[in-house]
Amino acid sequence: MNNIRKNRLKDQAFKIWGIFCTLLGLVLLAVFIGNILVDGIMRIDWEFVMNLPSRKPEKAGIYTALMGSIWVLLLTTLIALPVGIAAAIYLEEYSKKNKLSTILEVNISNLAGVPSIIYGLLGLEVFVRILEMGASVLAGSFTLALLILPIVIVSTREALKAVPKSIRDASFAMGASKWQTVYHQLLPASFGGILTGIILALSRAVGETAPLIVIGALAYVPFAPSSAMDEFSVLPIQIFNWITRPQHGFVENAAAAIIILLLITFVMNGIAVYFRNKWQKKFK
Amino acid sequence: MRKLKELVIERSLLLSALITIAVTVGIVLVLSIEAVNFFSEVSIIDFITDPEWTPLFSDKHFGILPLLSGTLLTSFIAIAFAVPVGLSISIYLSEYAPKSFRRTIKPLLELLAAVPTVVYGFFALMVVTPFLQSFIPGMSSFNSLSAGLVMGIMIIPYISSLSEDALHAVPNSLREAAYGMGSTRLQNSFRVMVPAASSGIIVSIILAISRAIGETMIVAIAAGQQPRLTFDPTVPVETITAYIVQVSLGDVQHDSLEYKTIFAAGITLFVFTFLLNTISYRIRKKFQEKYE
Amino acid sequence: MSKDKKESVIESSIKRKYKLQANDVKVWYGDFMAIKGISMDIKPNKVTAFIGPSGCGKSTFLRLFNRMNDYVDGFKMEGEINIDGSNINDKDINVELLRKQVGMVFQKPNPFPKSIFENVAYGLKIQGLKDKAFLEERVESSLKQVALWNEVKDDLNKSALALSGGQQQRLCIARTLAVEPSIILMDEPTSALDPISTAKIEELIYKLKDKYTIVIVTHNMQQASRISDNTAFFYLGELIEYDKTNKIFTNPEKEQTENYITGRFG
Amino acid sequence: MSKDKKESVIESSIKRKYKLQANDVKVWYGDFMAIKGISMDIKPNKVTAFIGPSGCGKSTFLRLFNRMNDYVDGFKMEGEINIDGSNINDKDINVELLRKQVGMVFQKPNPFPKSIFENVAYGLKIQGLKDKAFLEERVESSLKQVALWNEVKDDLNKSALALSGGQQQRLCIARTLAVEPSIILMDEPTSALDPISTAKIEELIYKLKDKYTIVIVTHNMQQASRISDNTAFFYLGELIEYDKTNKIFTNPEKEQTENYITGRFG
Amino acid sequence: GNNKGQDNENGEAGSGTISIDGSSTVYPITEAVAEEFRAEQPDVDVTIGVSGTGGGFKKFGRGEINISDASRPIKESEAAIAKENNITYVELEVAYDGLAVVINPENDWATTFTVEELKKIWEPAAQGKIMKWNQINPAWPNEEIHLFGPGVASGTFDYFTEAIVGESGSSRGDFTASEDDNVLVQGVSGDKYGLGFFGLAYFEANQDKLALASVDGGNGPVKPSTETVKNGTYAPLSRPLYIYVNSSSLKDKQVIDFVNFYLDEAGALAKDVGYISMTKEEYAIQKEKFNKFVKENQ
Ligand SMILES: Nc1ncnc2c1ncn2[C@@H]1O[C@H](COP(=O)(O)OP(=O)(O)OP(=O)(O)O)[C@@H](O)[C@H]1O
Ligand SMILES: Nc1ncnc2c1ncn2[C@@H]1O[C@H](COP(=O)(O)OP(=O)(O)OP(=O)(O)O)[C@@H](O)[C@H]1O
Ligand SMILES: [Mg+2]
Ligand SMILES: [Mg+2]
Ligand SMILES: O=P([O-])([O-])[O-]
Repeated sequence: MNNIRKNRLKDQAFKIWGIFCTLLGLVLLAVFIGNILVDGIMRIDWEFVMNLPSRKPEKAGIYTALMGSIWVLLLTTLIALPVGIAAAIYLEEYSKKNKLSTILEVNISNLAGVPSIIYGLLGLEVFVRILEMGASVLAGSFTLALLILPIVIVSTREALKAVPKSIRDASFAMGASKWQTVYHQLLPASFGGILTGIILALSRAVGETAPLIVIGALAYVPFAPSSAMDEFSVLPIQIFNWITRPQHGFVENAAAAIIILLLITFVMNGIAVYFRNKWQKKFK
Repeated sequence: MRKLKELVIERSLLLSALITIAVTVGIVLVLSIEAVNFFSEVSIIDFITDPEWTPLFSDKHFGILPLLSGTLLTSFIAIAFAVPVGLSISIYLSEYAPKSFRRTIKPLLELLAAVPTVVYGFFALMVVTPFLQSFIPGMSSFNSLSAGLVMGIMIIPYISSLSEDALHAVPNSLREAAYGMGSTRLQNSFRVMVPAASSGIIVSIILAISRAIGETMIVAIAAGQQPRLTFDPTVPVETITAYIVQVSLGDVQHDSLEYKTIFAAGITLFVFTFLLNTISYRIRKKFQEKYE
Repeated sequence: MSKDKKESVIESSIKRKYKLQANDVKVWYGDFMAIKGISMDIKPNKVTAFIGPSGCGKSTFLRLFNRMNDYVDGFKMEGEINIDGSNINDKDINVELLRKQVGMVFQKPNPFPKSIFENVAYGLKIQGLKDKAFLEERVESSLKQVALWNEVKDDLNKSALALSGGQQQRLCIARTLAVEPSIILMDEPTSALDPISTAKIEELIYKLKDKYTIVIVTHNMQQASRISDNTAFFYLGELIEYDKTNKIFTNPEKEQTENYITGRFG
Repeated sequence: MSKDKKESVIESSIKRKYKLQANDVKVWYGDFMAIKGISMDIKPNKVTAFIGPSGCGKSTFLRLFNRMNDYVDGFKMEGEINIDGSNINDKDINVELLRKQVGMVFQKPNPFPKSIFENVAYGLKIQGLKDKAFLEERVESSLKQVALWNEVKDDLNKSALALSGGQQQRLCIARTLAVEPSIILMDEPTSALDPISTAKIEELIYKLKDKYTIVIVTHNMQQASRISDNTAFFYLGELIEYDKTNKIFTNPEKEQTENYITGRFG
Repeated sequence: GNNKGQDNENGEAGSGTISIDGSSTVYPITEAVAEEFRAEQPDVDVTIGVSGTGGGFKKFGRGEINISDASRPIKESEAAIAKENNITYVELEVAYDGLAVVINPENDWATTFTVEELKKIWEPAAQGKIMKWNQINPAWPNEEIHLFGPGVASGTFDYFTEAIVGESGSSRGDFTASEDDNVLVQGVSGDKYGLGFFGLAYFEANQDKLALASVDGGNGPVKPSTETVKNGTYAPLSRPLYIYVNSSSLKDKQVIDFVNFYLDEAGALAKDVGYISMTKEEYAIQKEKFNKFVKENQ
């Protein structure tokens, strides 16, 4: 009897501890966001978004970095998307279980775990130096595209996997070829899941700093890129740059830019979660 | 005609998949060619045993140990914080919390991993360090403790989410068996669920370790940039990744010694994460077979 | 009356007479009504079979008797479930204790991924019993009851997962017997098994009913007619007919029952 | 003989006589042998039922006739499957065309997540047919054959997922009929359905056998006895008995068959 | 720089790009000039990197940039590389800077350093040995000393080691070395036992968090200030700052415009961002030097 009582008590204690841990993460996040809001929210206005970098913190803005981020995101998407989705379709729908598919699988799972800075080194050597792109938007986009490629592949595969086998059966049984099945049934049915994965991958790309520093993105770029070969800066690099300025005004600027970067990341994540929930319901 | 079209499509899909191999080959080639150049100038023994790392100064030493110790120290702190918290969260969410709570809390927690790391660096330097300094006198303003803790916050969701997935994947029949025998939820969790999901949990921890080791901006901003062989969490250290960033911020001229050192450091980092990834892949494969 | 006392009274009364009773029970999963008001008395030391087409609520209803639905999301119930006159949904009831008294065997054999010994000893260990000799003795007697002892006695440390499906299911029954319940609920215990294992388990059920009250869900009507004393036919969340097994299979009152047992659907 | 010609010959000959034949067929999934050498002739314009306990290989065997196992990992087969004398595993055979001739209906209704119209027109569209009037006419006639037309004609653009289970299954049959196959394979087509839907589909099958050769897997023995002309009993990858349905259910040759149909296991 | 647009016919406002890299010390001045220049010629895209003086000269020597910021004169080895690549250039002084030795405001013991003491701290032999304050001066506390200084690519580092240790680039390696001056500010301001050095301008921006140490170069302790740097009494840690312009850039009119603008405005702007401006006459001399260089190369 006593034992059962004790077990119940332990059970309750762990429950409370579990709630505490769960909230701890969230509270820390909240404290942190609160802190940044206090530092930076007053700094955000239209001018801050539209101004060029400046030596005077109160005149400085994020326009070029923001445009740089948008350029990089677009190009990264253009590069990573077709390759990633095609590779995922191959692995999930075409490849038979053999040596090659095992190698591909191990390889992708490994790539997903390679630290981002290593991709920076790869980009520096291959895109910046060998292919002579310089520290351009294009070199940065290629680097980030390789970085998110495994994420795109893995999430697209998950999305394809989630399409019930019965849909494939039905399509094949109707005399559809493999590609017809993929094109007419699987891609539309997994669209939500693929989209979710891609948005998550991009929300990772938008916050990446280290690989772009390694390939040599610049500190002072007072113009928005107008071509893929232009030099550029991105939001996280602008933030990093401001954090490392001595004047207090720049810390405020960094906080303000962080708010905007977080907003972008969180909105992307929110959209992704929304799509995921909506899409998951479809097969339940 | 139709067959040809199908073949062309299949081949181009295959080609896309092969690009991933090219990426790996690229990484390995790039790192090893530069590293081989490096090791033709510096003996590998020195690299592994020399306790000092001063490749940029006139008195040059090329011992990776200080960078490695910095990397391991910050990662250890992060893991020591994130594992108990993350595991508790995963058990709570999968075995205790109502489904609806789980559904909302999981994506919220995952936001912790979505915050750009440069932002975490800012947090560590501007908020956590001053806070810690208020009760650890003599703590340096760059230190591995605050960088490690903040990194720990960042990797909590890797552990909580993936372990939760693993617990969730344990067939419900085991859960029912345990409850049917009169287990409390705690007994069910620790005697049945955690052992049954152990491989998935281990994988999540390995992934978190690998993240911590490869993490760059937090340590570059908050842990300092001073390579030293120490396990004192209150003084500045430098990690492998921070070193690469530090050098990259300057000009990295091709063929210069700086250029080669970042690749030598890079390959060390790569080898570590590669080993971890391979182990986790193996475990994951085994684990998948178990429930199929 | 103190909690401890009340619990022990229930425990002993369950041991004494063990009678199950449902009073106008309704169950919802979210908005979906799975049980639409069922009342039913189940006799002690008898085998009672629940039959009915897939999704009619047999499992849901069965699981009410050891409150296994408690952790199911969206689960809501109305009405009363009594075991020997005590409402088991009463606040004072200790669920873990209840489940010790009301054992359960599932459709798919679900041994823990542990050794055979650990599986059978699990229920005792989580009650805090540690005496090795006692545990060994109880494991042996339980395995003997399900006629598994001779097959596994040399290798009690082998993983339970290495056993065949039929052996696993008998192990799961042994595991339940080890904590000495008075009632055993079985949810399609043979549907995943081969004919030989099925026969063994049917035999075992027959033997056990001397000491236990057994309720069994089955989709195999011949099985129901072979092993049960009483049969209840469920359809769309309602109890359509409940009577002596013989009567149900030879001369059912309701047309739905007849349609079902003659295989006109399901 | 050119490829195209050969295909069209097969197509027309299938249309003419459509007889299915298996010669000493063996199937492996990896190392596991799922079909252990089965030979069997299936008569045209008849309903043939496959019965047997879970996992005995009914589905595996059924799916050989439209090569649906082709994409299954580790699948390997030996022996011959002929449709009206032509080996369908021949290199020259166009699998897509074969599947157009040999339609299939699955256990769980599996409409595409598209509109009702798109579901029925799918098979025609992927053959490159685009003529709207033709498509509409074919969709209507197919839906009429399965007696679904009146229920859905006002709302052909509604998602197929919004239909009830029974309606979905009839839609899946209509979808199959739209491409005018000569053989229809059905894998437990009613096991997920309610009695009324089941009755409707049984009726439909009865009607269809004038024009089609039908092979149906079922776990409901009463169903087999109601609708089939011939019945095959499978057990552990072997064909134990194959005969007139009447004979199988009243006077089986083999003990295993008798054990199974009297419910001694399964 | 690559010419993006056509040069403007009437020569009023040009377009194109100007790429600048180099010293982080000079960066604030160049940044200020670039910012003001934008008001004059908004279509000219100016990019400025901060690779440090050494890094800048490397790129400069390869002809990758138009202008190199420098906090020390070009080294012979660097000049040789430029020559190899057929690059001729002109050196222009743009402002003065003092090298500040900074300590934590709570440090009340070491407010003055002699050059010998600084040498004892920073020379290569100190590595791993001089780890505590009282090893430098027994009167100082028995606590670990935490050192912060600019990275090896920086002119500041070269200049400091040259002036203090006696050989450019020669120092101990076990200190927090960063191209990023704010790392140094953060480091010393958050650490009671910290010591660091960097450009005076960075101190001015952080006066509230740091304290300035006096340096005794033989004539008594002197604190760096506008006065002491300008008149040279803050020795040996005062220095001029430079920009270098290469000849091939002169075909781009916007570069010429930019440099002229630089020399016109540097006086005011340098002061604005915390540096010590030169006299009008000195700027006039630099301008003349530049115009001569332009003529010679056209
Ligand atoms: N956890 C749940 N959440 C929502 N609905 C549920 C849940 N469990 C069961 N149901 C629904 O309640 C109804 C009754 O389910 P139950 O499992 O009791 O049926 P059953 O008679 O045991 O069927 P079977 O013979 O297939 O085991 C079904 O319609 C089922 O879909
Ligand atoms: N894709 C597969 N890979 C490996 N084994 C398989 C696969 N599909 C079926 N099997 C195995 O082959 C055997 C025959 O399976 P099959 O699905 O044909 O049985 P069935 O008679 O249709 O059973 P059920 O009545 O449950 O549908 C089973 O033992 C099954 O586990
Ligand atoms: Mg059930
Ligand atoms: Mg089947
Ligand atoms: O950045 P520096 O001025 O020190 O070269």
